[in-house]
Amino acid sequence: MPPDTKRRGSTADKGTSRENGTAQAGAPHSSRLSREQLLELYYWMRLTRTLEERLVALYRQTKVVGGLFRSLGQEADSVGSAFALERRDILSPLIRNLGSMLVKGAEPLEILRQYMAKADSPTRGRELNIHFGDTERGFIGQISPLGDMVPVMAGVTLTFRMRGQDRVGLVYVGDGATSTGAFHEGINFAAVQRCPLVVVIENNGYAYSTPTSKQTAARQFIDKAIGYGVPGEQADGNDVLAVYDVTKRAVDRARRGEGVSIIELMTYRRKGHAEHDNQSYVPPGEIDRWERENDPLTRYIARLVDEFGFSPAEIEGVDERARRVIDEATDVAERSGPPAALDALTGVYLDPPAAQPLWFREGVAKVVDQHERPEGWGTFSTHDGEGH
Amino acid sequence: MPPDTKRRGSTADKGTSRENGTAQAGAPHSSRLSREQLLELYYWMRLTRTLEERLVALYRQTKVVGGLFRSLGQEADSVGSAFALERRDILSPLIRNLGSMLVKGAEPLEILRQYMAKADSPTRGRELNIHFGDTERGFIGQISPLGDMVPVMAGVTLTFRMRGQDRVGLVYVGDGATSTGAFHEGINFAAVQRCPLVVVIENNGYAYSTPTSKQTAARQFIDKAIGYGVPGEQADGNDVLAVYDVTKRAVDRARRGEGVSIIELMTYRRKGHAEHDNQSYVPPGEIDRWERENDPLTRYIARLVDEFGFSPAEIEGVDERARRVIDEATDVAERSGPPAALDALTGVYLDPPAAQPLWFREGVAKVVDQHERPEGWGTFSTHDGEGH
Amino acid sequence: MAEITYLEAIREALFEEMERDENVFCIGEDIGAYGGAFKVTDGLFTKFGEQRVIDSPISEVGIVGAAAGAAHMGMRPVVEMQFIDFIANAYDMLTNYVATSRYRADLACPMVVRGPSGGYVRGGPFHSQNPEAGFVHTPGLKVVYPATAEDAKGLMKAAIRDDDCVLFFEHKYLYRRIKAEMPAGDHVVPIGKARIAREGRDLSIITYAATVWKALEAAEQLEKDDGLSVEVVDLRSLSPLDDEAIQATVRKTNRALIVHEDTRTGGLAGEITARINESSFAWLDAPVLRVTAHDVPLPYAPSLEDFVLPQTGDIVRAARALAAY
Amino acid sequence: MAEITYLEAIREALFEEMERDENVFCIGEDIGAYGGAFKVTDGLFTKFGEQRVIDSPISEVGIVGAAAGAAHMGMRPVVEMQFIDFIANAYDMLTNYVATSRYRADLACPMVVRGPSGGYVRGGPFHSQNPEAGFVHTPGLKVVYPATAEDAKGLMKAAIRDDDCVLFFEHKYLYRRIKAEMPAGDHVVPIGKARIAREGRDLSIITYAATVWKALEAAEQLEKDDGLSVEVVDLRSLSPLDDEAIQATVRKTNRALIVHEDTRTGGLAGEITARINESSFAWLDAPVLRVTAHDVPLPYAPSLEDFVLPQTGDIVRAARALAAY
Ligand SMILES: Cc1ncc(C[n+]2csc(CCOP(=O)(O)OP(=O)(O)O)c2C)c(N)n1
Ligand SMILES: Cc1ncc(C[n+]2csc(CCOP(=O)(O)OP(=O)(O)O)c2C)c(N)n1
Ligand SMILES: [Mg+2]
Ligand SMILES: [Mg+2]
Repeated sequence: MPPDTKRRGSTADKGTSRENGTAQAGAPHSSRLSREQLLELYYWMRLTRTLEERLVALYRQTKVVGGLFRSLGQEADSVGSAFALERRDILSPLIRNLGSMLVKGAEPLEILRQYMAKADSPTRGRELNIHFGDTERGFIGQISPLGDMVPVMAGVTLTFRMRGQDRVGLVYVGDGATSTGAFHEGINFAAVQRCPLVVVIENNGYAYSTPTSKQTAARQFIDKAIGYGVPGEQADGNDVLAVYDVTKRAVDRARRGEGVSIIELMTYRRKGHAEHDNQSYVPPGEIDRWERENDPLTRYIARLVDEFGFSPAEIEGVDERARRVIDEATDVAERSGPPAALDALTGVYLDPPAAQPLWFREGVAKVVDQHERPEGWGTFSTHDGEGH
Repeated sequence: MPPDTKRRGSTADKGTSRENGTAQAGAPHSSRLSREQLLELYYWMRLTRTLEERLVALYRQTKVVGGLFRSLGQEADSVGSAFALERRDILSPLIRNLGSMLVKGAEPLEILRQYMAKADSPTRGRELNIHFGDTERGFIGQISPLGDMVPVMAGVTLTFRMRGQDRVGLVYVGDGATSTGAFHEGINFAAVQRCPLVVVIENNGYAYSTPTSKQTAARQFIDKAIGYGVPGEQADGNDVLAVYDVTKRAVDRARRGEGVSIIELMTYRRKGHAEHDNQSYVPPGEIDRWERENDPLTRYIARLVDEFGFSPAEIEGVDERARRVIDEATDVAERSGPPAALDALTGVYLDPPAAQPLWFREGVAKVVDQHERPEGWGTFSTHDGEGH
Repeated sequence: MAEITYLEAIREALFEEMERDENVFCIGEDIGAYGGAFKVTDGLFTKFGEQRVIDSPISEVGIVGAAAGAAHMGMRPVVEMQFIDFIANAYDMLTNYVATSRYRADLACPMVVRGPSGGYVRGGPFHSQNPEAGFVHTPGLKVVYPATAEDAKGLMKAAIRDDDCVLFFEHKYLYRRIKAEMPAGDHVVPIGKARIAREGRDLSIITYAATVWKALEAAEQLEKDDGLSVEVVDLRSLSPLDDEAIQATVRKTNRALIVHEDTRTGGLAGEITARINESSFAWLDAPVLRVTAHDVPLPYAPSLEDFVLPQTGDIVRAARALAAY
Repeated sequence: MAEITYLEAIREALFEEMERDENVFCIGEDIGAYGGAFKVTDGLFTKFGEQRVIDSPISEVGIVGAAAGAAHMGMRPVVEMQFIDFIANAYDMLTNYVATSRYRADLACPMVVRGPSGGYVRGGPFHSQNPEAGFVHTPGLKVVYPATAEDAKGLMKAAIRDDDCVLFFEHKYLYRRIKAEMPAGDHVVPIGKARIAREGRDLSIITYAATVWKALEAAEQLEKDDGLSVEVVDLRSLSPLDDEAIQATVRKTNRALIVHEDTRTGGLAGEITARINESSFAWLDAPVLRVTAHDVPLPYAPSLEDFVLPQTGDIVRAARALAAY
């Protein structure tokens, strides 16, 4: 097993955060959260899990097009970190940050439509799963090549700084993505430019099948912070309040003009890289132990009840609400159909608005007439009528 | 001026090295150098400087094709580090590591022919200046894109490790090149694989016109070491013995199977990025101060005389020898001519051995006949005689 | 001998070459114990150990560069891109360092970069690409893209033995859909030689990779419905291109249709058209036509992907127009 | 109005656009106080300050990605590659992230990536490249490559105002060799429109960038020595290509010679040949021919570089063969 997963096991001191380079703030911000907010955090985590469970069901019914990616056991890191942002802030999620997107206002209906490649999905069937964004609501769609979103978010936050806006950006990278050149160039640039950017490294023990020990020789990822001249803090990623606190501190530093922070969230990927992955490479017992001893929802429920005095009924109320939301969203999502073929040709550029259907396409003559450039480039049809 | 150049000025404690991550060895290796070796170190530095001065003269006579890159004031870092390697070891130089190449057996004649793009230059006029290599003598030719040699040297040293050879690799990167993704991916990979590789970061204060303060927010480059899980040591790059010692320690670690080390050599680029650069961006006085107070040859001469008891005559003897070598090499170099045009088409692949001269070339019919594939691809000549 | 899939054929080639030459080793993300995202290297780790089947960090620049360094030292690295789309990250290292290394420094760089390529699998814009054009454009690189299991094995062996860098594109749609019996013995398919996939007289379809199969389907249909005799040329090697084969088929049928899955503008069909034009203009009875993908990023919804990519019906319609010209 | 060089024309466009729109900013290596390796941005730093003329670390991926992020937020970044050769490092960011951003995420990415390109300057293999082919091949990117000072200014303004990403290739050989008076007022040259550099009747030379001038020289000579009337089309925009202009000239002269400085295989000439073939085959009296560089990395010695790159004499000889066909 990766040497550091043991270190990161349930024995990890919970709710605290180890520091590296910065001074710890006073009373944790989480102590100032209202009861509503405390319960809201639980709602987002539950909603994430319920939605993913629904997606598994749809996947088994082959209604999902393409792969399915789970964040089971990592809900706290997504939700707690996104919760530390203001509405005007922008984050860039990764494949396992469904929770962050929900917190930022992504609708379960959108997620379901995306996974089922529906015509009315946010990307109209162009991109997969949770690869979509909305700058209004404050999240930017990722692309598959790992690390690329770090430079992009450096530019987003550079703009905040240049315009003197009171806005912060947050970008997620996995343990594996830290090995990419894009991660390095992006964070170094952001650090030099003192961009208000929080870089959250989700250390979930694996990159696909690769344990962290084969990804880096560093003891921990926050050890990279000093090399970029930025503060680094590590926290228990399965303690939603600890995640919220460590992120909030970084966000506040960014707001104060102190630039970039690196946060390492210690968590664990309980499911395979994607549903197809049988996790044969995982040492026996490791997954069970994390499930048994370190499930972020179980842990948070215990605190809600024991520490904050919520009643089991209140908790179940939230579970019920999440279930209802997902049920309704699923019904609606299933109703809509696939995108129309011709839509594939629109919006590569603002100008021209659409590419030309190629001349050899069935009934293309009819289609071509509907377009503004019947004499399209590179089409056999241009020099005479043949082929129609 | 870059904040750290002041720190790095002549006031820097000379001959010592600040540590980060490793235990300092006992008596410095340099104390075990013979008198011949001590003088040899001086010879290589002097040879480097004399050769570059000769190149400047040739450049002014427009006999140099392309730009001219100087290492004035950095001779100690190249020579001292390369001197710590064995003949079987391999290094990858950068544009300012002429000294390292000379130590590794590159001939001044080769350098002069390269700069003048002669037919009998090591690359037969294909590549510029000191962009050439010889795996036999133990140096590999760089390419312009910065950082790329780090992954390449990771692979070279991975091979040493896989074959169980007692060989070490050394790769130079500038302060600027540390910002590249290639640097990051290469060193991280080498660290994980525990390749016997020494990464020398030459911190000469500038990347072209860009001061180190705009290159990174880190206080110093060895702060990057812990983020890769490798030892890092910083040394006075203008003290040839300190450079030799710090490099030798890293080389020994690599030989012992302890993998990668990062070394930061503090030095200063007294000339512009290339001869054409007027250094307008350099704060007044900075260059003079370094020349006056921190010239690596002046400093070493003082030590040779005061500390090691060499006579001024012995020193002058070396200067004289260097001058003679360069004079002779220049005479020979100037004699040879430019490469033959047709040679441009050979050796892109081992098979086919040569590309086809295109049909529209003057007298190509004749040329084509000399080649094994008169009916070459993409030539108008193939379908009939026209065009000849 | 039993039939094996296109994917198994690649694995068999890797296996045999690693047994034959201890300098051959594999490197890539998740290729070790896990056997790779598509299980191409499955079993190699157990057989050859972690020294020769190296799980790497997520560093395409790093591993391609490291492969080059190892190749300089006499090794024969085979680098896996988990999806060929990520070869874009190593574009500088491949086109600037690797491709020029023999030419500028007389430094051999025998290595293979391989990976799952191509669409028709609902992979979306970043798991379906066909990036061959940018590399065929680069002197110093060789590029192959097999369509059959036999060629997948034979070309992989040739690629590993080649003294220069060979990019080996594997079509993931074919991985498990295509099966064949392997020729006995040390089966090596020379790089640079095309294959006549079907003999014909009336027109030539010149293509490669997955669309070879669509072209063959189209040829069937054209024979049945139109009585057209269609020749199908499977290029196999994209760099170098087999000009003799292209010239021969065009001069034989006097009509050429180039088909590829890649987008249209700047795709290989342009280069091939130019070469036909230069070498055989006098033999052409009709313009050289192209059936390609539309010029858009590849969308993921089935209805969109199917529209964007070339289909058998497109080839049939284009061939009819060409025959009728 | 006084004449200014091609380089000064680019600077003037940057200057005017930065004055016109506060969202326009420049970013690159050594472009600030130093004014850039070729001094293209000279004076901008003094005028607009370090907030809008940003000296970056050596991080092509970083700055191209950062420009994209800023563009999403409504900025209009202009990124300098110190030499266009280093755009290879940003190949993934440009082709995978930037080019697809509007299509896959409905996210505008209005930015310009510019840099000194091309050879004839003894720059060697890594300071002389013409990487346009790989980007013209990428849907979602626009590509321009001006040959004149007027177009350098007018196209830069159009590029900065375009709502998508435009790659702006500047030919370093032309930087200080070409001068012209700038048209008065807000001089914008539309992207996608070619220019007739010289009218002719007997054959068409279709080209762009530095070779436009060689083509004009050749046309002169052909007129004098052979009495041939040669039309020279300067494409200016490589993506989108001006098909109407290409079609018009070919249908007028019935003979086309494509000339570019880039290497032959996979260069743009193939694409243009295919389009002519498709749109105007019936008008062709001769094969479309190509004059290009040889398929090798660009060597640095003058004797070698001159041999590898296309020269005026090559165009003359090729045109004669074409006219005589
Ligand atoms: C540049 C690049 N190389 C390879 C891949 C293929 N890939 C997709 S996800 C993944 C593993 C990511 O691991 P990590 O960064 O730890 O994120 P996690 O899945 O653990 O959340 C890999 C290798 C990719 N997407 N991008
Ligand atoms: C990837 C890449 N980007 C840009 C350049 C252009 N360039 C050549 S040298 C140089 C500065 C290098 O500075 P540094 O690494 O500190 O080395 P030094 O010249 O100081 O020895 C730059 C930007 C390059 N060669 N490669
Ligand atoms: Mg991970
Ligand atoms: Mg430097």
